[in-house]
Amino acid sequence: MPAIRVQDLSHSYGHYQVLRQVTLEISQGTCYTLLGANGSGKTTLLRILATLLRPTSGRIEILGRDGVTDKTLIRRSLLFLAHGSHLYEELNALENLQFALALRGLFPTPRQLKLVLDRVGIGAFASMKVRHYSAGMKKRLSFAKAMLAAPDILLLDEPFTALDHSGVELVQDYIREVLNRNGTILMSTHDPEKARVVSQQVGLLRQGTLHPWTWRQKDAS
Amino acid sequence: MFRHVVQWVVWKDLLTEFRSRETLSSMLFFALIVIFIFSFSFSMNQQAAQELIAGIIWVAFAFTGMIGLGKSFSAELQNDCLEYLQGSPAAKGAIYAGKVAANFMFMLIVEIILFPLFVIFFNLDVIEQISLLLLIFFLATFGLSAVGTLFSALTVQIRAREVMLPILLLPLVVPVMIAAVEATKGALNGDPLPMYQQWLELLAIFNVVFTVVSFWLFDFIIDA
Amino acid sequence: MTSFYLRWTGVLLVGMLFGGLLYAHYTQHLASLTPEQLLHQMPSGEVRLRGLVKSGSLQGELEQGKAVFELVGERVSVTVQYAGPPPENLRELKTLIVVGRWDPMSNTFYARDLALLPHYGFVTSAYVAGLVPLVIVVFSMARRVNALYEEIKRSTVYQPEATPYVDT
Amino acid sequence: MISKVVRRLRRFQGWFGGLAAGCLVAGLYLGLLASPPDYYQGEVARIMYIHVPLAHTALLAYTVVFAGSLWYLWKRDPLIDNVCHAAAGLSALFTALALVTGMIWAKPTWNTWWTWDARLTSFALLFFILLGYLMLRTFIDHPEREARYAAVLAIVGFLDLPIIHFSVEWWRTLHQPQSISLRGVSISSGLLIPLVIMSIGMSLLFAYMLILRTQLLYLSRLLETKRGRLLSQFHFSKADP
Repeated sequence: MPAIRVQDLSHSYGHYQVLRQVTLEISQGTCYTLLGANGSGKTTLLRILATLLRPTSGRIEILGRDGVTDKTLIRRSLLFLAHGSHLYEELNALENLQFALALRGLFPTPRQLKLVLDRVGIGAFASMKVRHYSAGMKKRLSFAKAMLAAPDILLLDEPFTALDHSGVELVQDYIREVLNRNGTILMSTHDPEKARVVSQQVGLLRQGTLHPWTWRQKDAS
Repeated sequence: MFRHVVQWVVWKDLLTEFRSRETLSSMLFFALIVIFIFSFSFSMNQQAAQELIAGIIWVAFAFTGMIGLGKSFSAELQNDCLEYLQGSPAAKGAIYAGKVAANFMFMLIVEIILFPLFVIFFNLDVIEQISLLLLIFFLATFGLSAVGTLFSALTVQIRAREVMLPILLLPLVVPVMIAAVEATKGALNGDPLPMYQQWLELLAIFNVVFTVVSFWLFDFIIDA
Repeated sequence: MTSFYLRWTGVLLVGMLFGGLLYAHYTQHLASLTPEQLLHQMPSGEVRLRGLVKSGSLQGELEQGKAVFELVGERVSVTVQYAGPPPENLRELKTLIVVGRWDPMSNTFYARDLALLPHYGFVTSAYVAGLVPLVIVVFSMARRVNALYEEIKRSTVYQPEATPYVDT
Repeated sequence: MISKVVRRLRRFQGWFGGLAAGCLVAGLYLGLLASPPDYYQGEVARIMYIHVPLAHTALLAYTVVFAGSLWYLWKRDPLIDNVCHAAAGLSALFTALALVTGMIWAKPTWNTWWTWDARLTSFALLFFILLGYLMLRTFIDHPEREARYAAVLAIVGFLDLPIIHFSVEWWRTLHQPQSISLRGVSISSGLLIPLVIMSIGMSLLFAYMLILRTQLLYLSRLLETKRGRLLSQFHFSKADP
C-alpha cells in the first residue's frame, strides 16, 4: 500500500485552475521532492494532502484512507509544516510545543521537551517569547514539534528556507531518521541541491500538471 | 480528549491575554468612552436615567463585546495558527467550546468592572437585585459569545472583517438585546421577578438553541 | 433574441390592456364628485358624492338605516337624506362617499348607499411599487440569461493541451 | 459542458413563467375588479392582494435558502449553492417589496408609515440579515469558502427568525398600548379566493425567477471558468522559463 496516493486531482481557486489532473504515488519510507516555479501549485497540492483544502475533483488517499471522508484519521498520522510557522507570538517555545501537541492528544514531559529543544539548538531560548525569535529559530522550533509528534507522514513546505548551514544539516538528519523508521516525506523546495541528498524521487509541477523527473535530468538542464 | 482540548484552548487564550493585555484593555477603554459619550449626549436627570440606563448598559456591553469577539480569531491569523487548528486532529467542537469560554470570560470580566461605574455615574440602586443582575449578565453574555464566536470565525478570513462582524451579528442577536434590556430594566426598577421572568426564559432558550447550532456549524466554518 | 423581445412586447401589451381596463372601471363606477362639482354639473343620473360629514348635523335613526346630514366640500355643503342599509361607518367629521341622486327641486341628495374613502392613490401606488420592480427584474434577468447562452456558445471551449508539455 | 440539470431547467422554465403570469392576471382581475371592498377598510384593503403574497413569497424564498444551505453543506454541489444565492437575492427583493407595500397600506389605515409591529419589525430584520448575506458573498474571494460561509449564515439566520419574532412581539405588547388597532381584514370567501390565487401566482413567479437567476449565476460562473482557463494558460506560458 502506498503511503500517499493522488489520482486525477484538480483544484481551482474560482476561475483560476491551479492543479490539473495530478496523479502521484509515494511509497512508505521514501522522500519525494516537488519542484516548480512560484505559483505552480506546490503549496496547493501540499494543502490538499494535509486535508486543509477540498479538491475540486479527483481523489487522494493517505495510508489507504480517503482524504475527504476520513479527515480526522488522516490528521492523526500526518503533520504539515507549512510556510507559516503556526506559532503564537506571545507564548514561549515550551508553551507553544505543549499547546500544539495537546491538540494532537500528546502530553510530553518537561524532560522530553528540553531534550528536543536542545537537539534543534534553541534550548537556551526555551522560555523566551516567540515574538523575539528569528525566522530560522522559528523553523527549528517547528521541527522540534515534528520530532515530538513523530507522524507517519510529514509534509514540508520549503523546509530549508531561513535556516543556516547547521540548520540544513539538522533537517537532513531528521529526514533520514524519519525514513529509517519507515515514515514518509513529501517536500516542496526551490533548493534541489539540499533536497537531493535525502530524497529518492522528484517531480516537477508546471502549468499545474506534474511531470516525472530524475535528478540526472536536472543536471543536464 | 475533548475536555483537554477545551482546557488548552482556554489556557492559551488567557495566557496570551495575560501577557499582551491587548483585548481587555481595548475593551475597557472603549467601554469607558461609550459611557462618557452617553452621559454627555443625554444629560440625564434621575427619572430619564431610570428609563434609559438598561439600554445604555447593553449597548455599551454589546459594542465592547464586538471588539473582544473581533480580536478572538484575528489573533489566530498571525503565523497561520488557524491553519494548524484546522489541520489538527482535535475535534473542532472542542476548539469552539474553548473559544466561547474564553470570549465569555473576557466579556464578563469587562462587564463586572464596568457595572460599578454605571452605578456610580448614574446613581443606581442595585444592592438588593445584585444576584439577579448577575444572572441576567451571565445569560445574555453567554448568548452573545456563543453566536459571536461563530461569527468571529466566519468573518476572520474575509475582506472588511471589522465591518462585517457587527453587520452580520447585530441583527441576529436582537432577541438577546431586547431580553437583556427588558430584564435589566425590570431588575433595576426593583420589579418582582415574575414580571420579567419571561425574558430570562427567552435568553435561556436562545442560548440552548444557538449553542447547539453554532457548535455544529463551527465545523463548516473552520474546516473545508 | 427576436422571439424574446416579441414575447415581452406581448407581456407589455397585456399589461397595458389590463391597466386600461382598470382605468375604465374606475372612471365608470368609482369616480366621485365633490359638492362643488355636483352643484355645478347638476347630473341627472346616479352619482357618487364625496365629502366630510359636518359636525353637529347628523340626525336620524341609524339602526333603521335612515339619516339626514350635511356633506361639506371645500366651500359649499349639501344636505344628504340617507335611506338604505344600516350604516356602520357613518360618523360626524368623517370623509365619506354617498351613492345616490341629486334632486335640484328640494336641494337634497337622496343617498341609497355609503362607501368608505377609496384611497385610490395608495392602492395604485402599492400595486405599482409591488409589480413594476418585479417585472423589471424578471425582464433584465431573462435578457441576461439569453445573452449568457449566446456568449457561451460563441466562446471557444477549452480543451486540455493535446500534447503534454515536454521539457527539453 | 452545460450541466444536464440546467438544460432541463431551461426547457421547463417557460411553464412556470406562463402559469405565473396566468395566475397573476386572474388574481389581479378578481382582486381589483370582481371582489367586493372590505367592510371595515373599504377599497384600500385591496392592497392586501399584493402585499400578503409578496410577504409569503419572501418567506418561501428564505425557506428555499435554508433548505438549500443544508443540502449544500451535505452534498457540496456548486449548483445548489447557485440556487441558494439566487433565492437569497430574490428573498431580499420580495422582502423589500413587501415592506414598501406594507408601509403604503399602513398610512391610510393606521395613519402612520411605520409602526413597531412584530411582523413589520421581524421583516425589517429579515431584510437586514439577507443584505448581510449578500454582502458577505461579495467579500470572499474563494468560491468554495463563499458557499460554505453563506450557508452557515443562512442557517443561523433562519433559525433565529422565529425567536426574533417572538421577542419583538413580547416587547411590543409591553411598550405599545393598543392605540393602533392591528385588526386584520375579516376574511370572507370573496376575499380569500383572489388572495389564494395571487399567492399561488406569486410563488410560481418566484419559481420562475429562481430558475432564471440560478441559470444566470451558473452560466456566469461557467463563463468565468472558461475565461480563467484561457487566462491561466497564458499566465503559465509566460511564467515558464
